[in-house]
Amino acid sequence: MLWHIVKRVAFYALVIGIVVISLFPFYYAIITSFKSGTALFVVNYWPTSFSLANYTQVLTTGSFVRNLGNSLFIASVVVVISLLLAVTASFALSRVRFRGRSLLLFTILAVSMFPQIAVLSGLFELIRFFGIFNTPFALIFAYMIFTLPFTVWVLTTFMRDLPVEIEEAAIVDGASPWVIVTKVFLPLMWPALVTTGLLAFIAAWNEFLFALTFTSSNNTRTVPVAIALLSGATQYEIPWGNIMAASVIVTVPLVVLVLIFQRKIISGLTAGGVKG
Amino acid sequence: MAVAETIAEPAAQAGSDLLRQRVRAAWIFLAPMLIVLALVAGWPLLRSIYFSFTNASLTNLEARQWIGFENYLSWITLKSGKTVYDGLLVDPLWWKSVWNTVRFTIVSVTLETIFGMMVALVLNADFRGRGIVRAAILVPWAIPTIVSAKMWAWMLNDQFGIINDILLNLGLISQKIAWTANPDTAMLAVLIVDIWKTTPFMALLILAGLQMIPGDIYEAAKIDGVNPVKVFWKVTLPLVRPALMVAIIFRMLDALRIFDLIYVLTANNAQTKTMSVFARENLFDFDKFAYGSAASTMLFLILTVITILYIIIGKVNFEGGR
Amino acid sequence: MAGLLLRGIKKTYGTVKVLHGIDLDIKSGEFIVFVGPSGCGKSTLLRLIAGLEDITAGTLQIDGEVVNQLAPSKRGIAMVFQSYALYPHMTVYDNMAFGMKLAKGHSQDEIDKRVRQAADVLQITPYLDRLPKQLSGGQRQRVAIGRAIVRDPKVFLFDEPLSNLDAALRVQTRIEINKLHESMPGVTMIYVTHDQVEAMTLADRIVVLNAGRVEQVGAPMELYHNPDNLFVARFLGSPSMNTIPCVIESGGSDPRVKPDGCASIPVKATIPASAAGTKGTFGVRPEDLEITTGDFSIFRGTVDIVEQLGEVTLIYVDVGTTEPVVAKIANDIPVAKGDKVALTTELRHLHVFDEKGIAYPRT
Amino acid sequence: MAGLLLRGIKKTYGTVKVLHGIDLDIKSGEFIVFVGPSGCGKSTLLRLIAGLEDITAGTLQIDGEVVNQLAPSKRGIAMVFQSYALYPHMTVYDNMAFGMKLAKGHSQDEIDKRVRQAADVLQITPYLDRLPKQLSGGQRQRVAIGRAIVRDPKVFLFDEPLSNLDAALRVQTRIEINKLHESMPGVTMIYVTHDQVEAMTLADRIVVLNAGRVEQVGAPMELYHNPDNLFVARFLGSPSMNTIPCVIESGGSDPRVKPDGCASIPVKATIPASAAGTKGTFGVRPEDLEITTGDFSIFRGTVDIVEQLGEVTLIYVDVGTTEPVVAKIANDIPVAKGDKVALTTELRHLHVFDEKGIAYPRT
Amino acid sequence: ANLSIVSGDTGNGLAVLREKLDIYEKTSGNKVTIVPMPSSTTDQFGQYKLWLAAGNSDIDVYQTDVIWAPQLAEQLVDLTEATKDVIGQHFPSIVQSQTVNGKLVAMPLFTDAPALYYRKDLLEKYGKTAPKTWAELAATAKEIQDKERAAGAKDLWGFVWQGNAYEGLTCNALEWVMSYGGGQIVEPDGEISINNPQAVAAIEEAKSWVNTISPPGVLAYQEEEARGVWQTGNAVFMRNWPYAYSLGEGADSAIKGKFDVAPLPAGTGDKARSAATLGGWNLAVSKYSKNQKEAIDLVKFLTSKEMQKKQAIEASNLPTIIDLYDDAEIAKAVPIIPRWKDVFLNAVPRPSAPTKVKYNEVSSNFWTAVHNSLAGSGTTADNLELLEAQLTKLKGNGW
Ligand SMILES: Nc1ncnc2c1ncn2[C@@H]1O[C@H](COP(=O)(O)OP(=O)(O)OP(=O)(O)O)[C@@H](O)[C@H]1O
Ligand SMILES: Nc1ncnc2c1ncn2[C@@H]1O[C@H](COP(=O)(O)OP(=O)(O)OP(=O)(O)O)[C@@H](O)[C@H]1O
Ligand SMILES: [Mg+2]
Ligand SMILES: [Mg+2]
Repeated sequence: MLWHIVKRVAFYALVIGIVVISLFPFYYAIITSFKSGTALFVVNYWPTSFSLANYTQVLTTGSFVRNLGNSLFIASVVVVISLLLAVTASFALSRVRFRGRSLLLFTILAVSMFPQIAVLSGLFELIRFFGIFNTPFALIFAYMIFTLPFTVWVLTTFMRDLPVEIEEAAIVDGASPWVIVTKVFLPLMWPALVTTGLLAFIAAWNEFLFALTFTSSNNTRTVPVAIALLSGATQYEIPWGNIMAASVIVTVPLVVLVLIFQRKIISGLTAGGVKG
Repeated sequence: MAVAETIAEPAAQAGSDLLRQRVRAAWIFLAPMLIVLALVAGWPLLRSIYFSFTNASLTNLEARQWIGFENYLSWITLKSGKTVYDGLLVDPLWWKSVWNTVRFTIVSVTLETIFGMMVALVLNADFRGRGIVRAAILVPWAIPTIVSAKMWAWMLNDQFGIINDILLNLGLISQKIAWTANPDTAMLAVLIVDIWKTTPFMALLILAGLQMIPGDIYEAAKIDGVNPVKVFWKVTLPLVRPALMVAIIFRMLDALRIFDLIYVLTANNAQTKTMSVFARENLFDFDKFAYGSAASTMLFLILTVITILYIIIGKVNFEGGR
Repeated sequence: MAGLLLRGIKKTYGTVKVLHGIDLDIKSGEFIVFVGPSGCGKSTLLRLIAGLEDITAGTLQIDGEVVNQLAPSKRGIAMVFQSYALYPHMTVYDNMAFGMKLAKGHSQDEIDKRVRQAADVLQITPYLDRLPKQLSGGQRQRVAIGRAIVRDPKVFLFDEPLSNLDAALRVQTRIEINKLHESMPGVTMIYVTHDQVEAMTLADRIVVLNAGRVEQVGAPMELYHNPDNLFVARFLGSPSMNTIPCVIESGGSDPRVKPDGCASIPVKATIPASAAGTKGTFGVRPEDLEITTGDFSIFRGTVDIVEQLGEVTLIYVDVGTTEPVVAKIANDIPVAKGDKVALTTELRHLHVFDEKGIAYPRT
Repeated sequence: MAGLLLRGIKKTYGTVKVLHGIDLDIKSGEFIVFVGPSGCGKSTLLRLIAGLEDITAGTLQIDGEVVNQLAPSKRGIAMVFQSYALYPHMTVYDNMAFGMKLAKGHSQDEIDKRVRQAADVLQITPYLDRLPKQLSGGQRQRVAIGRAIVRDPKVFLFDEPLSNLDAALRVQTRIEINKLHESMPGVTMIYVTHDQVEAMTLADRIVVLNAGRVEQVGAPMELYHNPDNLFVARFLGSPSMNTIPCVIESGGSDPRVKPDGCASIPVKATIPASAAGTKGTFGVRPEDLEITTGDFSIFRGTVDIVEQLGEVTLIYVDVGTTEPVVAKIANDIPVAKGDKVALTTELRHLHVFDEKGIAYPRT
Repeated sequence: ANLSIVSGDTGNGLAVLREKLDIYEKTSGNKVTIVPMPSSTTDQFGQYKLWLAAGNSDIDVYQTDVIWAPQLAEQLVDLTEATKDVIGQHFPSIVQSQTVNGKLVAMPLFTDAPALYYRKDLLEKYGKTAPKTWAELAATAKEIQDKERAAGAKDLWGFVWQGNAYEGLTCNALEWVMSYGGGQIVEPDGEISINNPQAVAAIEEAKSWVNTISPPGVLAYQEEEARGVWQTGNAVFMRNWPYAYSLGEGADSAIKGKFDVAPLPAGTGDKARSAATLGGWNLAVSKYSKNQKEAIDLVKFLTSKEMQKKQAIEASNLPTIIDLYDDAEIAKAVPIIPRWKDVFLNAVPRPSAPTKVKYNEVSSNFWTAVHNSLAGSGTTADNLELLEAQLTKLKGNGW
């Protein structure tokens, strides 16, 4: 009996450990974001001051709000486009037998492991060529390199598991592949769409390297870049308070989304077995 | 999935209207995606590879010349008869960054697997508040890398960092440690952050594998009177192996190309310079665009080779046993 | 009003041959049931007819027209799937109307009329606005049938439509399908099952498939009483027919066989005299055996197992062959394990098969 | 040598009460079968006995010892699971030896001997080096049983061990389990199934469960012939017993009932005189009905459906009640749809139940 | 025309830039937008190179670091002709640093040089004066640190500087080496001079500070970390740029009014002197600009005397026009500027001019070698020898 209790206590200690380690840095960012000035350089475990100064500063000076809007716009469009392209593609990949399907799938998997560095310069040329440099479309285009393979992969896995009979019933009913995709499968796939969409959204929202390279003005930048570029009154000053406030602002929507959709995210992540 | 598909499907030669229509539709459906992927990934990659065989410089891209493998390896024989080698393949800095990357990958993936397994086992157990824990571990994963790097840089700061404060208070260290600066701890700092950030992902993948193990096998083991530790080693581990292998390969590929975390956290530390950082440094910071392209190409090559080796050696089945 | 004609239908998946040349004539309005063990190709054949798979070789005619190349929706068929295959996101009404809406050329009114009519027939009118997940299994299966009816097909295809239902519902739905068939006299029905009871009760003719070949085609009772070969004989009936290796003692006018371990028995079958001395198989159904105390008996042995099923009792009698002989006897006859019993039957119930398992015709 | 004693066993999951107090005495060496509809708590009860779930209330004794708190491995039980639950990565040999190897205190030789012995009994010796996935369903199930045998348990628990097998294999394995039981006379077996045939053929005693309560316990034929209540009467037998609402006309020495739509019938049951005028249910099994041309008949009506099953024929007769009456008749009796028939039976086959569904004892 | 100017300037600096641009917009009728950049100069540089390489015409005017001129020269417009009327007002050394092969690549905007910050109050308390040599600094720092710690200021350190492996360490180390008379890594004529005993001594001296008067973490410090320690009152000395001055005088500063600045100490040896690395920013016009004429105009406007004065007063930026150091208004508003003249006189440029496009790699090799030495991985002598070999290889047939 005693052993039983010890085991329980140890288990819950482990659980608490996991939760604390997971959340502490974010918690610490939050309490730091409420501090300002020299108070920043003093270590505190509990909130000591509650000043919104950092937040008002981040939101009112510079174009942080605009950057938030950019991120939202870019990530949303990326999600919509990759889902659109991926839904039809994954239908072809999961439902139609044709020569070269395995090769295609392998290629798509290979693309998802491309080092971004390796394509940076080539992409840059291309973006200049299309004349979309320093517009949201440059990022929307560039982000396809990681969202598209991922969404295609996950949706293919998901679609492969949809019952074949439903499709056959539709075929007997005289539905064309397009009708099958749009009228029959799409409504069945919304859980998968929500999940992959969300994961793609997070990936696009968090991206840094492309965002830094392919935008050149404050008004077109996304928030991760904006945070990296947040600076103090002079070249050398690192405004930790503002950075933490901005970080919290950027992260909170994600955390909320993640909390709302956690079940779906987990199933989506695991379905694809691919990083988002 | 189709990686393991062996029997070739018959060609649609004598195909019915239905089959022909479907194959045609399939290609139409695939076309937009393929075009986008070719543009966004295929073409730039080819460009990178092409540049690696030239002497292109960022200040004057147009004036490039084809120089073959010189960026990779070249040699001149001195009058004295001594041969001097040059190029990426004999660049100690490159090999140092390869070694850094490999070291980072091995340690981080190993630890993430172990911790991920622990977390997954916890999450697989039935207990009150499991939902909260599951949500909590998703938080590190959702935070942008930039943000987490900044957060940890702040926490690992030697003077104002809370980590040193905690360790001092606990009496684990007697003096504040400069985590990101000290060559001995820089890699450790990167590892800490990376493990913190990606263990959840690993845990979720493993959790999925765990949940595919039928529960009655555990019950059979219980009736056999096998103690839980043995059950883990003899039953659970062999059975999650396929899921684990897939999770590990994905993490490995990710770790091998790590960039932004190191770039933000320990930007110029020679002890943590990885292949991606090396490539970027040469591409943009130094005037060695072609050389950097060669490094990118090598990185791509190394990833490919490792993946193929891993798939062959580990007999990874991407279909998850289907 | 659609007859089907199958000539030399073959199907290959990659290198796996699944169907080896099926010939069948199905008359308009017939109820045909495909039975056979799992994996024998029943579903494959049905799907070839539906057009869901390509025919590798051979021709398929519906109503005199070769349809090998025709899209499923153009073949005048409707299909009911084992898993119902209802569109989960559409109401019952929409599920039923979907095909007609896609077909174009049907007015809203016409569609509505047809859907409501089918719903009436199947008594699912109250559920028209529900989603499939709000229905029970039996109701779902009726919707699936309704969807098929709305298509007004010439040929109705069913692939194990009842196997997801529980026992009671299965009986009930089976009866409904029977009635449906009667109410649509011109419509041909092709039905796949591995349940013999369904096959026996529904079919006008049963097609017994085995490993991609047709073993026998015929009316249910015909197959039951006069199986063409060992496979059919063993396949139909539960428990299976007792089959014992035997030697054909004589043919011609006084055919006799000697089953292993038993005495020689006269049989009522046309066995050529030339077959005398060859090996064969001797069969008798458990329900045709009875315990006798008389002189004449076919088997003698020790009761090994007694299984009381309530209405009847099964006894497994060890007669010296590798497998015990099973007999189904009335359960008021007292037998116990270890009893020595003698089993007999009327000679007309005996079956004899040649070395290759082909039945000698009974007289 | 293990008897089991269950006293007031209750099980609650959160707020869901699954078992409401089960009392059972199981004698050492008995073969007990739990049957009941899906979700009635059969598996739960079995798992409580195994120790895989905690008992919410009540006591469980094995061999006179209270084992509520004992770990499964200490209870002297072995369990065979529906899905076999073999360790997929271990060979058959290792699967069977695993428990013993880890239990310590067994020498290598001893383990080897026990495993080979069990394998011999089950005829799986040739497969000892294979992995489970290289075996057929039936072979897997035998390995699972072998693993249980190796444990040398006092109590064998089976949870629907045959439901993943196909019909033929099921019959065969059922017979093997029967033999196994006979070969291990001191070992108690508890077997869960929802298949009546299994229950009838295997059990020494059947426990019929319904919604977490025991409906009746008894020998198979006892339950079949003298069901305590409507539930048991309807649950056993296929097709189910015909049950028709009736009015008890009189009790006492001349008990009579009047089923809806029929004439009054004398019955052989002990009905108290006071019950006269109350409602009840009248039951008769399909196999007890026969077509009569005589004067006396129980039901008269039109044949609605005829189903020929080969050995017998089912007829569904519309007698004016909501559900047709089913009769199982010999298949040489010519009946066709639309025929008017009269059905009769011997009076001793009639069942009468009171308003609450409790059977009036038959005389 | 619509112009855009890209600047890594931040906060106040950016605000002042905007004000100046507003004036320009009014007078010229052109519109100018600012494109801010990350404050990390390495990030900026990589970005600019990429943009210029791709012929980005979206940016007309770049704000460039002093060391970039040789590397970007090809893609920037020659300003010699356009500025010949005003160029004489600027410090010739700065103009020289921006001239590549006779082409004036960028116009000086403001200059920068670090100084030694010291705690007036503590030095007074222990009767010390601002140190003139590194040895003196070490001794003073040690004494005050030990005594103050004994008195309860547990977190106090003697000296904080920038030891992280980055461009800042190149600046710091260049100062040490210079102050010991150890040359400037690569001499103006292209000769690699770093492997010499004085340089070894200088770096050894710095190494001796770590963990005695400087926190071990100093090896991860950039400007801000050092300022953080300093401004919370936890350091006696600090090496930093002028920006720390006004922040240290800020309202929430723990050391407001308690500190002062002095030129960096000298080393020992023959050619010992005080040295401060020359920093500062310039403006250049992109070759790909569609409005080159207006852009040049803008550059001239922003680097003009009036604007530099405004900038000096409002952003404490050190002017590049010599006259302004004697300007009374500036002296009144920002008293430290005239005082920085001393510091500035000791300024040394980094070897960007001789090493041209390879400067970044030279610098990276240098700071890596120094960092390794400071962190104790390899001896200083070995590291410098290795560095010499690396640089020789890099140099090849010539820079
Ligand atoms: N797409 C396919 N590729 C390869 N082989 C297939 C495919 N579909 C079916 N088969 C094979 O064809 C054979 C016949 O399959 P089919 O589904 O027709 O059997 P069935 O008679 O319907 O069996 P069941 O009663 O189990 O449904 C099987 O051996 C099966 O493995
Ligand atoms: N872990 C659980 N939590 C909550 N309810 C449960 C749990 N396990 C079983 N139940 C409920 O207990 C009831 C009995 O379940 P049990 O598995 O014993 O049924 P069963 O008789 O074995 O049915 P079946 O024939 O379908 O196997 C069911 O209603 C089921 O929903
Ligand atoms: Mg089938
Ligand atoms: Mg169960």
